[in-house]
Order: sequence, then C-alpha cells, then structure tokens
Amino acid sequence: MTQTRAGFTKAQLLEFYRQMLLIRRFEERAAEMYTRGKVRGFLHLYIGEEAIAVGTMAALDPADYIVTHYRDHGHALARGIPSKSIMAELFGKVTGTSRGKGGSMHIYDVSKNFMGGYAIVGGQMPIAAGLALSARYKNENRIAVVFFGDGALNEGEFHETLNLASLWKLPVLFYLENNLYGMGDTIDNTYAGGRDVSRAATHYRIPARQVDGMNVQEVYGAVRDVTASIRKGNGPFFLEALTYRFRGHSMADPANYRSKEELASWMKRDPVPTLRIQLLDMAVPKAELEAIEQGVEQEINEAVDFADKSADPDPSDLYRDIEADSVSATHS
Amino acid sequence: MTQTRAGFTKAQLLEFYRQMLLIRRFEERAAEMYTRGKVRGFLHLYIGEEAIAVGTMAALDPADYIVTHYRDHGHALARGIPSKSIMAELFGKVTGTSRGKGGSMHIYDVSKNFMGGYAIVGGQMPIAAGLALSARYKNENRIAVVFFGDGALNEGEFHETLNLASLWKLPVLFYLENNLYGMGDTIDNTYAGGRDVSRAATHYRIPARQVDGMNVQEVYGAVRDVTASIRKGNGPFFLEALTYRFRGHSMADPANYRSKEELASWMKRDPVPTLRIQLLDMAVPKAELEAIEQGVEQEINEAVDFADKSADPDPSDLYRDIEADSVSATHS
Amino acid sequence: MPEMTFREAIRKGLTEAMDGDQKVFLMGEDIGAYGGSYAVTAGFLEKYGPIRVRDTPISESAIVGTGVGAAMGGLRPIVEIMTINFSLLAMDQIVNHAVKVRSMSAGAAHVPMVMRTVTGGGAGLAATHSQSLEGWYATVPGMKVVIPSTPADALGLLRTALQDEDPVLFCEHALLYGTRGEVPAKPYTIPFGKARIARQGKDVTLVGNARMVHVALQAADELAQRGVQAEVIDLRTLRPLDVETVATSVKKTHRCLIIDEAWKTGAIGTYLAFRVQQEAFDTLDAPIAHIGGEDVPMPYARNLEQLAIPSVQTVLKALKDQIGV
Amino acid sequence: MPEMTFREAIRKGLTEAMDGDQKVFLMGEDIGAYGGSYAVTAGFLEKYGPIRVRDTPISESAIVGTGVGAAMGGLRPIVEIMTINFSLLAMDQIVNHAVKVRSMSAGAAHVPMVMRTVTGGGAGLAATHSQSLEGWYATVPGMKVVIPSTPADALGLLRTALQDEDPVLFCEHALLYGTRGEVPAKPYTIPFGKARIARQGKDVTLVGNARMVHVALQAADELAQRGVQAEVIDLRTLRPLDVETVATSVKKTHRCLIIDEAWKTGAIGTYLAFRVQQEAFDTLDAPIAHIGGEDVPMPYARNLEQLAIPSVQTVLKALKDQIGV
Ligand SMILES: Cc1ncc(C[n+]2csc(CCOP(=O)(O)OP(=O)(O)O)c2C)c(N)n1
Ligand SMILES: Cc1ncc(C[n+]2csc(CCOP(=O)(O)OP(=O)(O)O)c2C)c(N)n1
Ligand SMILES: [Mg+2]
Ligand SMILES: [Mg+2]
Repeated sequence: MTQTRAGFTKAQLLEFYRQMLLIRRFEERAAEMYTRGKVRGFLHLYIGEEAIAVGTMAALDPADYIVTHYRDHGHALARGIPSKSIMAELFGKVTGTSRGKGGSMHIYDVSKNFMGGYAIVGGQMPIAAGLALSARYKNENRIAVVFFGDGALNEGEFHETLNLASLWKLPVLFYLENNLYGMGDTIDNTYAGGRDVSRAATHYRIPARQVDGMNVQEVYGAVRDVTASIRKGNGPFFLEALTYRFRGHSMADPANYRSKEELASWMKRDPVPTLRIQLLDMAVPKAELEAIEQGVEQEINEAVDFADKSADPDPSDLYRDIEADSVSATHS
Repeated sequence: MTQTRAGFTKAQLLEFYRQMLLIRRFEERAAEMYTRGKVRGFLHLYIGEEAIAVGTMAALDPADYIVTHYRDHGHALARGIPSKSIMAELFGKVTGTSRGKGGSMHIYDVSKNFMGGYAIVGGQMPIAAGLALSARYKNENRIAVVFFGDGALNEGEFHETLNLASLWKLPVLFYLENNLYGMGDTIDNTYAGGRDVSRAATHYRIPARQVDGMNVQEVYGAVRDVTASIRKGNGPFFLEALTYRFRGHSMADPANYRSKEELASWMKRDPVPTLRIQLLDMAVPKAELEAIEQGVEQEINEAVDFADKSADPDPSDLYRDIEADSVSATHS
Repeated sequence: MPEMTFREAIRKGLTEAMDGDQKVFLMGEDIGAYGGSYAVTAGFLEKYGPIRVRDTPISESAIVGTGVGAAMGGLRPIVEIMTINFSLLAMDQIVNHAVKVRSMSAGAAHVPMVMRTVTGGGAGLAATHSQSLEGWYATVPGMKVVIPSTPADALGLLRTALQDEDPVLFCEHALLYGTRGEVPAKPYTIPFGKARIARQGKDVTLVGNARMVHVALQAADELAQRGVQAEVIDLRTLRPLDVETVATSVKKTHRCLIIDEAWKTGAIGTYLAFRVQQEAFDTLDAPIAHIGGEDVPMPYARNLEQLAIPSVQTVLKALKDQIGV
Repeated sequence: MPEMTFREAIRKGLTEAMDGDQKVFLMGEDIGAYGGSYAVTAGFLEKYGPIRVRDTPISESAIVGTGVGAAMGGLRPIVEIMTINFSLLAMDQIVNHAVKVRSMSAGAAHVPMVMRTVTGGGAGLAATHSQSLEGWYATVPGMKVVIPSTPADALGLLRTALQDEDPVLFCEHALLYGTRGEVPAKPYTIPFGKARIARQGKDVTLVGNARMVHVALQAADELAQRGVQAEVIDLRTLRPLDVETVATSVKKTHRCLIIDEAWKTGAIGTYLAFRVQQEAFDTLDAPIAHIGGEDVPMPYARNLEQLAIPSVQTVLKALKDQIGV
C-alpha cells in the first residue's frame, strides 16, 4: 500500500512532498487568516486530499485544461500558480489571481490553462466538455480535466455532460474526488447506486477506474494511464479518487455528522506524513526534508506577507472586466 | 409473437381492441381537424404506440396516479377520460378537460388521477416522484406511473429523479416509451449508452425490464408484474416499451430523417390490425368487431360534433384558476 | 413581547406548522443531519424524524419538482432551496410547473408549496452566491414572493405562506438571521400584499425590502438629525406588490426613493416606481428615484462588495442628488 | 434592395459567419437532421458537416455550458436553445457561468457565444411554450439581449452579435419568421443599444420590441387616420437599452406608451418607463403608460390567447384611457 511505486525518482518524490506540504501549510494559514477576518466568505479546505491534486498535476501536460470546483486551492497550487497570488486572492487584494474579485472559490490562471474554480455544484462539468471540444475542433493535442465531488453526481448536469462527452468522444477526464460527503450528507444517502460509483459513467460507455486518493504515486500512475487513453482519441475517461477531507465542509462546519473513529481511521493515512516516512525509509536525509519544510514555511510566510501588504482593488475596479469594453448599461 | 397471452378473456381482448381503435381514430380525426384549423398549436400523435397506453391502463388500479408527456391522447383515452372532453380541449373549448386552457399537450382529469400531460421534456419526472411520495407518506395503497420518451433520458432531471426515487424507495413506475426518436434525432445520437437503456436505471439500483410495446397483451403482463413489485414496497421500477411512432414528431414534421423501410417494417407490426387478426383467429365473429368499429366511429363523430358545438371560454376565464382566489396582482 | 432572532422566528413558524399539521414536511439539501446551511432547522431531524425532515441529494430541480408532485398529492411540502442562486437550477420546475399546474388543469390540481430560500449579498461569497433574484419570480403569474425584514414579519408572513393554496417563494436574507426583534406572543398572521410603514414621516418616502429596510431606517435616522422626516415602507411581499400603500405615502410626501439590493437595471423597485408614478403623478415634486445593486457580478473583495450594495451613504447621496433632500 | 424573410435574414447571417470564420460552429437540438424546429438551419448539416453543425441531446444545461467552455477555448459557438421557455433549464449556465467568467477571471477568460432562441406567444402553444422571458436576462450584468423585429435588423444585429466578445442572447419571435422586408445588399451592421425610429411622428411615442413593433405600427396607421402622428420606436436590444432615443422622442411628443409582450408586471418596458420618466419628467403631459401581456399563464384557446397578448385594440384603448390620445 505505502510501497513506493516503481519508477519515481527521488527528486520527483521530494517534489510531491514539497507540493503536498505547501498545500497543507497554505490552507492551515488560510484558515488562521479566516479566523482573523483577513479571509472571508466561504473557505473550503482541501486538507487530507492533497495527494490527488499533486499526483494529478504532475502527470498532466501544461497544455491540458484544468477546471475545478470551489475546493480549489490544492489544484491551483499543484498547477504551479504562485501561492502569493492565491493568498492575495483570498485576502481580496488586487494582486490576487482574479484581482480580488473571485475569492477562494474562483481561482483562475489562464496562462497555466487553469480555467477556474466554480462554486455551483456541477456547473463546471459542461465547461470542461466545451474546452475539450475546442481542443478537438482545433486539433490541439490537449485534454480537459474536470474535478468534482461526490455531491456533483446528484446534479442532472453531471449526467448531461457525461452523455454528451461520450457521444462526441471528447478528450475530457472526469475526475471524481470522492471524499464520501457532500456537506453533511454521506454519499450513501445521496447516490442511489451504492459505493460502485463507476457505473454512473460506464452506462454511458465511458471507461472508469478507481484510485487510492491518499497515495500520490498511485494517483500519478492512474492519471498517466487514463490520460494516455484519452489522448489516443478514445473519448472521455472517468477516474474516481477515494479520499477524505480532514476538516469540515467549510470553515463554518464542525462536521458533527461523522464519527471521530471514521476521521481517525482516515487520518492514519494522511498523505503528507505518509510520504515523509517513505522518504526517510528510502534513506533521504532528514535534513533534506527539513530544508523543504523550511522552504515551504518561508514561502507561506511570504505569501501571507505579500497578501497582507498588497493593495485593495481600486473602487473603479468595480466596473472592470464585466464586458469586453467594460461599459455596462446602468441607470445612474 | 402474435400469440394470445394466456389468461385474457375474450371480453378483455375486445376491450383492448376497442380502446386502441378509439385512440387511432381519435387522432386521425384530430389531425384532420388540425389541417382544418380547428386544432392548433402542437399536435403530437401517438399513432403506432397505442398498445402501450391500452395495455398499461388496463393493468393499473384506478387509484394509481398517471403523469405523462405531451404525447398524451392515448394515455388519456385509455384511462377512460371521455373522448369528447379531450376533443373539446383540442378545439380550445370551455367543455374541454382543462376548459380550453391546456390544449393537446396538457390533458388533466384529476377525478381519474390523471395528473397531467407535460410539455417540458423531463419536467414530469419529479412530479410523479412527488405524487408517489405523497402516497407513501399517507400510507395510501397506490403508485405513480410516469411516461416519458427516449429524449427525456438526456435531461438531467431524469437522473435526478431516478436517483431520488431509488434512495427514497418511492412507489413509482418510470415508463419509457422508446420510439427510437426524439424529434429528428435517433436515440443512437442522443444517448451514449447504446440500445441497452436499462442501465440508465439499474445503476441507481432500480430494477428494469423491457417489453414489446407493439403487443398489448405483453404490455399488460409486464405492467402487472412490475407494479406488483412496486406495490410490495420494493421502490421504483423502470419499464421500457419498444415502439415506434408512425407519424412525424408533430403535425409540422414530415419525418424525412428516417427511412421508408424502417417505417414500413414497424408498420407491419401495427398493434391495431394485429389484434384484429388475432381476434378473428380466435373465431370472434367479424360482426362483433364491426360493431365495435362502428361504435368507435360514432363516438369520434360525437366527440368532434360536441367539440365543434361547444362554446369558447368566456373572456373572463382569462383570469380564472391562476391562484386560489383568482386574484392576481396586475397593473391596469 | 418576547424578543427573538430572525432565525428563531422562522424556526418557530416551521415548528408550529410541523406540530400542527402532519401533512407538512421539510425537504432540502442538508436540512437534516447538517441542521441547515444557516442552522435554521438544527434539531428538526431529531425531533420529527427522517420521514418529515428529508435530506435530499444535491438536485435542485428534482427537489422542487418532487415538492410540486407531493403538493398535488395533498401534502404541504416546505422545500428549501439552499440559496436563491441555486434556484436557477430549479427554475423550470418553479416557473413552468409549480405555478402553472393550477391553470393548466383548470383548477383541478394545485400546488400548496412553500419554497424557502436565502437571498442577498454582503457576506463575501462573490458573483455566483450573492444574488438577489427574487424580482424575477415576482413577475410570474401564479407566484407569490415574500421577503421579510424583521423577526415579527418573518413569523407572520411564514404563517400566511403555510396557509396558502399556491406556491410561495419565501426569501430570507442571509445577513438578517442574527438580527433581533420583538415578536407578539399571541397568535397573528400578516397578509400578503400589505406593506408595513416601518417609520412615519412626512417629507420623503423611502421604500425597501429585506435588508434594505434597515438601510432605509438608518438613513431616516440621519435625515431626522437634519430635520427631515422620512417615511419608511417595508414592502414585505414583492408579489402581490402593495402599490397602494406606497402611492398613498407619496401623495403625502411628494418625494420617493425606492431601494433594491438586486441589480438596479430592471429591478422590481423600478416597476414599483413606474406604478407609483402613474398613481401619484400630479403630486410629485421630483421624479421617483431608485437605487439598486450595482450592475456588476458581485466582487469578492470587501471594499468592492460594499460599493456594490446600497448603503446608508448611497441612499443619502441619491436623496441629495436626485430629490434634493 | 433585395427582399427576404426574417428566417432568410437569420440564415444569411449564420451562413456568412460559418463561411467567414472556421471557429464558428452551431450546436443545438434538432438543428441538423431535422433542419431546426423553425427550419432556420435547414440544409446546414449537409453543407457544413457534423463537426460544425452539431445535433445535441435534449440537454439544455449541457448545451449552453459546453458552449461556454468552447468559447473559453477560443471558438465562437452559436448555440441554439430551441425556445426561450427551455432556457430556464440552462439558466444557471447562462446567469452563473457564461456572463460571470470574465469578471471572475478578472478578464483573463471570456465567452464570445451567441445563444439563439425563439420567443413569444400567439401560436397556440399554451402556458409553458409561449413566454417572453428575455426581460429577465436583460437585467443581468455582462449579458446582451437582442430582439429584432425586421429582416434587416435581424441580419445587422446578428452580424454584430457574432463579433461580440461576450455572451449574447439573440431572441427571434416565433411569429416573425415568415415576415418579409427589404435588406440592404451592401455590408452593414447594426450596433447594440441604438433603437430604431420605425416611424416618425410628433404627437405620441409608441415603443416596442419584436412583434410589438408591428402592433405599434398598425396602431400608428389607425391613429394617422384620426390625424394623430405617432412616433414608433423599435428597441432592437433590451440590454443595452437605449433610454436616450426614447427620452428624446418623448421630449418632443410629451406622451409615451411602451408595449411589451412579456407579462406586464415587472416587464422590462416598465423599467424603461421609469428611466424615461426620470429623463423627461418636466416635459410629460401624462405619466408614461405601459401595457404588456396579461398576468396569466398563456391559455391555449385562441380567443383567450388573443386577449392575453397586446393587440392594436389594446394599444388604442390604452392610448385613449391612459394618455387621452
Ligand atoms: C447547485 C448548488 N447546490 C448547492 C450548493 C451548496 N453546496 C456547496 S458545496 C456542497 C457539497 C458538495 O459536495 P461534493 O460535491 O461532494 O464536494 P466536496 O465539498 O465534498 O468537495 C453544496 C451542497 C452549491 N454550491 N451549488
Ligand atoms: C426541455 C425541452 N426541450 C426541448 C423541447 C422540444 N421538444 C419537444 S418534444 C421533443 C422530443 C422528445 O422526444 P422523446 O422524449 O423521445 O418523446 P417522443 O416525442 O418521441 O414521444 C423535443 C426536443 C421541449 N419540449 N422541452
Ligand atoms: Mg464530497
Ligand atoms: Mg421518442
């Protein structure tokens, strides 16, 4: 289970470790900033799920489109979007990824083909299909990857999109981050198909696969495999990563609806310390890990500092980026 | 195939014949009235599909709720709603089933638990689930039956409803009238799952069954079986009747998108003459059939006459039945 | 009179309905185990059980549509749409089904269903989660749209909603849940279509709904310091809309500012302005003024968000610039 | 100038776009094999092939959402929503996604997508298939709403829509497809937000959109027989809305009637009335009048349907009763 998958270099694994830790520390600090009132609105933490974003992004091409949901810091950081830009966005600063307009739930970096976090459950699904369509239409060698939670299985849009993507053989990876809960409801109460979620995809003749979302190497391998199939022109693939969020749904949620035991059993599989132990087992010197840890710590400090010192958007930004010419038909 | 299913009395089969013929003639006349401008809007004919409505309604209890789509004349007539009331509705007369307000696509007869035809593809699905919920909540011994076409499989609402109904074990029969086309598009172009549509239901752990929709006895038997399961409290069932519409999608459609051969091959299985031949084979005297045929002819003549002679709605009806107190907040 | 929060008033109304009528049940996302995303139904699942407090999948269309059918079947569903932003996913069921069944069936079937939802911005939830879309529903024949601003109104209007024989959209402003107010102890209801005079005055009429009533009241306090007596009217329901009460006030004050949190272009308050203008045309000193939310997707940043939603400052500025008060 | 039908004008615009730019493609229900439910795209599949003329499943939300993504990916989708009634099923993608991507991404992504749809009543299609919902979309920041009334405008406005860098809702009235009109042979476009003076007059201003422009023009003919010179204004686009042109006309005529086919309560024309009233307050002889569709789910019966939609008679009656013309 926790065996290192063959074929990873030490450098790769160290980079996985660094990225997972970066996400972890980033979010811990974001949570702290939330309680201090620097970050507001809804803040959804990815803590516990880091292996998915990190393993996946490493396995993708930079040209591939990424579309995700509101629980998007992990994907954004793993895609290489600077932590300071994301933190600044959370702070609502003009230096943020969306100049402070989007906040935590709507991280974009089009230069990295990171086409946004979306806060309407299921709303991102057809957008990814459309991006995939554009790639295919233009004969571009890239795919679209769309992340969503188990809750999105309940939305009609999920089905409409899978059906359409399968019919049109669109190069899209439907990526389910199954953390077993949508807000306070378990998947057992919200998806009638039972735990074998793959049939939600296979009945559209979309091949499906499950992967251990707590294991970054497994994730990487699975994503390499399924994207290879997509790139060959076989149409969409459905990948389900089994995972768990260690925190509540958002900062407001104490998560009383689930048992301490369940949480504890998943926390035993925390991908960050797990990989650390593996690295030590591989005889990576502790100092090397500590250097990484310090680097992360410093990066996060700098991100918070940057966000804190950045300027608020200018009041005139209110009317910016609404239409191409930024003119809107208002009445006073 | 065309063998009489064991257990039907002659009277039953004659009644099946009468009802199928009634639907057939009713619609032929409605089409004629449409070309004469007496019926307007969209008129969707059920011609070819009669065996489904007739076999099904005979197998249901009067207490069961019926919900259907816009192709609803067949269901309404088989449910026993007077042909003259339906024809008057098509004529937009105050004597119609909805006092002329609904038209062809929205036939209701709440006294017969016929809870409406609905013209938004898929829109009727959750309504049926809700009726089933009400029955279960009140411990009533009845189920809800909802008809829909193959096109409705594409709507997200179909999925949302099946999922919910399965989770809540609602007593609802999801009844697919698969006539292979949604307007001009074949199911092969619009449903990615192939011809084995049942998997759209079974992945929600809803049991599914297919029946020959051109054979009224088969339909009757299948509906008896699957509703028995639903009545036992096993939750929803999915029944697919394979059928074909002999006419275009609506009066406006010449149906150029399908081949003459395909149509001809289905018309060979026309349920009305098929049953007639069976009855003759059973040594039913021709005169008996002719009496039925004359009765139908007369009923339809009377229906048209009734509709024609009925009054238009009163102008004041415009404001009727909008809210309980029929008061609406209008500005002039 | 006992004091309670807006949230408690809604809870009280729901509790009364659940206790008083077995046909009433609740259905919605996370209303049970989670206790409601705004904690309105916390404890209900434990008290009433899963048959009457039904956690649903995240399927807005099916939730509302199932409510429609259940209501047609004789129950009295109270459906929760987590926020009005998500109602867009159920809009077909609301606009093409819930409100049309009565008419399409010539009155033989009807849909006594209350749809509770959360509206409004101001909590840093950005573009897709901060909208005030109730005005659209207020244009639909067959619909009722309720939007209280105080605990007492919330309870009185909810009681009325729960007696209604047709679909009611009941909008609760996210930022009002924690606000407190006195609520009469003895039984009362509040009819739809009757606005409330929240403050009497003779010099200018301010009209608002939901949180904008509080903004108007604060502006009235400021005006009072300058000797201007503003009358403040709380619409309470957007459909039916009480044009009469506003027109009567305007005939007295000769000046009027209507405030919406919704995008100002095409906001329901501009329709009200048009209607009042017709009724009170000859008595007006200045054209009726209107302010609303800025015509922008709601920005996340706090400073921009504050600029996008009408505030005491924008009210006072509009009064000065447009009405000269 | 060549004459053509409204349908032909749209076909011409689509053909030009398809011929002129490979990035343009069509997507929608039954636009290909069936030729479009109003026969607008008949023959397109044969001409351009299935890559560029894409028949879709009956999945309004996915259709629009796929268009959003394709546009973000650099294509220029022309998405057909069979009628505006069904747009309710795609409303989340339109309101929460298509128009918000630019703002939420601070301008880094945007959605140049034209959504063609069919609006209006009068064809006996009853409550769920006869609505005029374009006014709702006209209140959404980031949106453009086009609603032509003549073949020439249809073509000129469609050309403009196809050049736009943001989502455009292009509404075609079902009863106008067969109407004919002259269309300039040499290239032209029509800018958004510029109303058209369809007839000049000095005594009263009539304002409409889509089919209501024709109703207004007929009413103007009747008025002319009585010596009353009505000016008729065709709004052409509901967002941006050309308040200016209407106000200028009203300053001249001192009287105004605005006509909507949409339900009269909260119709976009009442917003226009409010705006014009503000601009032209001192020059008005009477309050601005407005009529719209009756506040009812559209009935099927012909006689009732005719009563529900503004007609020449209701226009003349409103002018007499409300403006004294
Ligand atoms: C259409 C819609 N309905 C409801 C919500 C409120 N909501 C936000 S997140 C969420 C749960 C989603 O769960 P899941 O898809 O499993 O993702 P996770 O949060 O577990 O990552 C809900 C119900 C929403 N944002 N959009
Ligand atoms: C939401 C919605 N989208 C599109 C339409 C237009 N429309 C009416 S019937 C139809 C085809 C439906 O086909 P199917 O479900 O197979 O039923 P059939 O007509 O074959 O009985 C379409 C696309 C509609 N009425 N509602
Ligand atoms: Mg989840
Ligand atoms: Mg079909």
